[in-house]
Amino acid sequence: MSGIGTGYDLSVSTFSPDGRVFQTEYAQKAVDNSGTVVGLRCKDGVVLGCEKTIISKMLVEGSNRRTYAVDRHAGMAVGGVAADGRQIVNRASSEAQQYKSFYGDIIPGHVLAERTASYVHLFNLYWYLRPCGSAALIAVYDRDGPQLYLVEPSGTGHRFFGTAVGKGRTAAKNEIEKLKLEELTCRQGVLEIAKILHNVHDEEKPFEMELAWICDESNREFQRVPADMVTEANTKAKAAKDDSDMED
Amino acid sequence: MLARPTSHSSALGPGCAGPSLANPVSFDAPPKHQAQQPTSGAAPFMVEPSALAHQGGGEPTKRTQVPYVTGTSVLGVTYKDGVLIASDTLGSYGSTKRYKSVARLKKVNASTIIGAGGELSDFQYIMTLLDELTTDDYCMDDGVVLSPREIYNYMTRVMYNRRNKMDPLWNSLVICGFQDGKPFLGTVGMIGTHYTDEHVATGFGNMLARPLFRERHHPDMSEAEATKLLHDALRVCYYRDKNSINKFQMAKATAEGVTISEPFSLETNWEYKHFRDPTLNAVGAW
Amino acid sequence: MAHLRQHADEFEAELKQAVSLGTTIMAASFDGGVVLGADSRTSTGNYVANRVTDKLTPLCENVYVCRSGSAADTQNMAAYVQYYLQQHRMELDREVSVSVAANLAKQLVYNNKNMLQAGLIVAGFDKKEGGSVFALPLGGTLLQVPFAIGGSGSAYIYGFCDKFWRPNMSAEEAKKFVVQAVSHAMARDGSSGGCIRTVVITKDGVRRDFVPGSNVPQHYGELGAQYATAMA
Amino acid sequence: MFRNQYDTDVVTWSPQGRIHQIEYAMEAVKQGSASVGLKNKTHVVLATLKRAPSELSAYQRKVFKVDDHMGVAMSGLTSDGRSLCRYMRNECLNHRYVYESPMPTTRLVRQIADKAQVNTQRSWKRPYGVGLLTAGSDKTGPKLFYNCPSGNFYEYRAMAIGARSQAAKTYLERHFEAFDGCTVDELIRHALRALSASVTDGELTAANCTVALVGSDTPFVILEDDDLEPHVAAFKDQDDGADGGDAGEMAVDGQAAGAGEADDAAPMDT
Repeated sequence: MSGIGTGYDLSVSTFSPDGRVFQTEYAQKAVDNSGTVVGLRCKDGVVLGCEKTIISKMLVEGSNRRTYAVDRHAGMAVGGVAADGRQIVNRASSEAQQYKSFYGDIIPGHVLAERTASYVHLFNLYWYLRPCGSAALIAVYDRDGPQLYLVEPSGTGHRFFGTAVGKGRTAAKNEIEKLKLEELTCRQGVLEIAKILHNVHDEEKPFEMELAWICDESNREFQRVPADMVTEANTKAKAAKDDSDMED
Repeated sequence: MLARPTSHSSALGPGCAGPSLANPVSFDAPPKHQAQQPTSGAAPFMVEPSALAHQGGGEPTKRTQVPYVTGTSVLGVTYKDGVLIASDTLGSYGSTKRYKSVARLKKVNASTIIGAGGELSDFQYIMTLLDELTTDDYCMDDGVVLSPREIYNYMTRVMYNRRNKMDPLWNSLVICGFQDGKPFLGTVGMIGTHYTDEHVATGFGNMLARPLFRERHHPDMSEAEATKLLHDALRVCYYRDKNSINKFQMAKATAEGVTISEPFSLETNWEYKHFRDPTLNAVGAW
Repeated sequence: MAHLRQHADEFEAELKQAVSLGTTIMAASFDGGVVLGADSRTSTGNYVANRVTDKLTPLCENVYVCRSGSAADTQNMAAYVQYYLQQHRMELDREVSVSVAANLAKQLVYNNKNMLQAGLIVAGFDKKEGGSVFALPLGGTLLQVPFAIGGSGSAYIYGFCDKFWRPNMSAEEAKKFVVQAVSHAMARDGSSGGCIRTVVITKDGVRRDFVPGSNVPQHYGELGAQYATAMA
Repeated sequence: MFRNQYDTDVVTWSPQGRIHQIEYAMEAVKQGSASVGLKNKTHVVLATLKRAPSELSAYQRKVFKVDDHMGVAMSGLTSDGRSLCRYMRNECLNHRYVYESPMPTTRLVRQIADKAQVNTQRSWKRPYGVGLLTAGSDKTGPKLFYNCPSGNFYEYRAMAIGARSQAAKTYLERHFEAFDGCTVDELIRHALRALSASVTDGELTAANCTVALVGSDTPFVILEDDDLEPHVAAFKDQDDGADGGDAGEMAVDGQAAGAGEADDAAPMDT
């Protein structure tokens, strides 16, 4: 049932007669309509990748960030409204900091994911707020190993082996399912993400990839993937795509 | 990563400067309308009200504590290509030499080291503040990193603001690093007193080590000369400071970055003839 | 009469003094765990308020604390840490690490250093680090150490511990080391006495033990049990 | 003018996943007269067109100094911009008090963006109706940022905002790759030429525009009237000279301006 015109879809504190909160679903739309974000949990770490449409050629390369470190051992990539995403990032990093100052230890992945989800969820509870229009992929490497979580505008949070949000999510998830993630290294993961992003990208507009990872190679610290690796992955992915296009 | 004002909080950090959080998250209902606050710029420099709250009447509360577990002097000298600082690794409990493997020199970031004497719990607290700042720089990932001088200035504000709350952090700090192709060396006292110099020493070291520095230090010394000078100064401190042990660490900051040495000890000399036999010519006179 | 009342007043004053754990406490790590030990005397002034005190208090399943200082302060602090750790345990959904427990205790000591009289030793076992010991003296400095001693009696056994502690002891050796050390403190410190309690924490769990006052090792100038006159 | 039931407050998502109030706030930026910003390897230049509400009044100021190393130019509701500017000045002062060093531009700009975002998620607030071009020079070099009412911010090598800014933008897009090698005077001339493309009526004069400059060894300085006159004269000389073709081209761009503005980034777009 559509909520349009019924009046049940105007506030986040209103249920529709069939038990839906349309405002939350509309916020999810904002994520669904924007650039694809992919996350893979490989055997030695987690890689996150974002597709960023270049809105102007005068933009400085790498500006308009989509991936953020939240602590040394944790970071996230946000899909959807970038400004809302930054608030989630800020909250997550203050959660990480508070946890550390109170317990004297780094925040474990599931605690960070849970607390971030609770924060996002709060925006679904009050008439005077609106749900965040962004989803956060959280990458953590703690004593339990590498972990990947997804927190959505509704405030739900799940752990994943691999997932994607945004415009190309369906195709991207199909691609991810074909990967043997338990055998893949992060180095290979970078290339796979590059391929996926190139595949799902609408060729009309130029785009930039932003890749970040946390793995043994990065000393288990959340970092941007080194620029030369991104360039290499980019070229290879482009070549792979051209090849498959030729075959078609 | 936290977009927050330049101070840690209005209650603790450098404190009295800094408005409320940059992006306060309030889920309360819409705020009640209030008369406009004056916008003259005076507000950020107001006295933190809670600092005065306990002074309701009668005796002023004394929060000036006594130190419990303490470290003694930290010494530092600049040289041609960088700066060296050193301290022993003792945590004293009164005059009990209680903890003998306490690292009192700590890395702050890629270009800065801090060394502390005084109350070690307060030093641990200072390190949590500095770790938060460094982690923030890491998270922002924008190429901006606090320089040694900025960390030094930050610490002067922290120490001075805590003393203004009658609750000082009981430390003397030495902050050193390498910045703009030059060594940086400065010291901050427990009430915010601070200065930079080509050689510094805190606590007892000011009496024991600095005379040596004044005689032998020159800014274009080699690393070997500077190390020798520091070793000699440490040795004197070990001889004449009762709360010291012969177990030291030395830290170095150069253009290549910062390193902190493993603990080491120094050879000492007790072999003067009159040490062995002081009463040779006058029994009972020593 | 007058001097009797004066006596009574002095006695009252003594009872009103803070109940304090003039104490010997210690903890030592060994291969695969930790052992904690303490005497059992609690005094108010010169009066022994409790001769069988338990100064080894659990903070959670796998972490214990040795308490010295004010009995009231340390009991309540332990209760607070227990509460925080239970919360933490629920959020974490797995074993609590010793360092976290120690850090929570540290927050309490450090942030209230002017209100509290508390010298603690936090020790326990977790899967990641094995056995660990944290010294938490007055003022709130938190230091991880291979072994720690505390309380008024500890002043008498620095030499003993420095000499006889070794890395990689077995559980039995470590326990013996602790009992010996505490008995030496009790032999010289009037504020320590009674029995010796020990707690050994390993991957297999917690094992408590108790050395009754009559079995505490005897030292120079003391008469052993074999010389004791039988109770009526 | 469209109307729908989803566009009257900032806490209502439309079924398409848009927030109309934010988009309307972004329109407010286009109501203000144009501002441009551009940089070379050492300096950043800001330039704005000023409007006067009446013949008898002074021109509305649109360029403000924040600190010695930073300043802003704004288009849209200048009163919103001034309150943001006051906040920025305060933050810079606090940073100087604590660290005795200039506030890094990137950090402050992000703080402003975070502040702007809060106004897009509370029912009792409205988004800022102003676009800010921030020019700063710190240890990471010269920086130019654009802060949007949506809470987004972007780092640019050159950018134009405000009414008819598409014309200026087109000029900048055509030339920005050469800016790195420009002298400061040339950079100012580029700024004036870009700005002149966005002039609505009359022509660019030293009276109706403001130029500001900041660089590694140049504290933020605002050039107006007499100080600006030589630069305006130089720019006019050059355009009246042999290089007349360029000016003609610009006029064409200027006419196309209105049509081109629709492709501005939507707030939720990457």
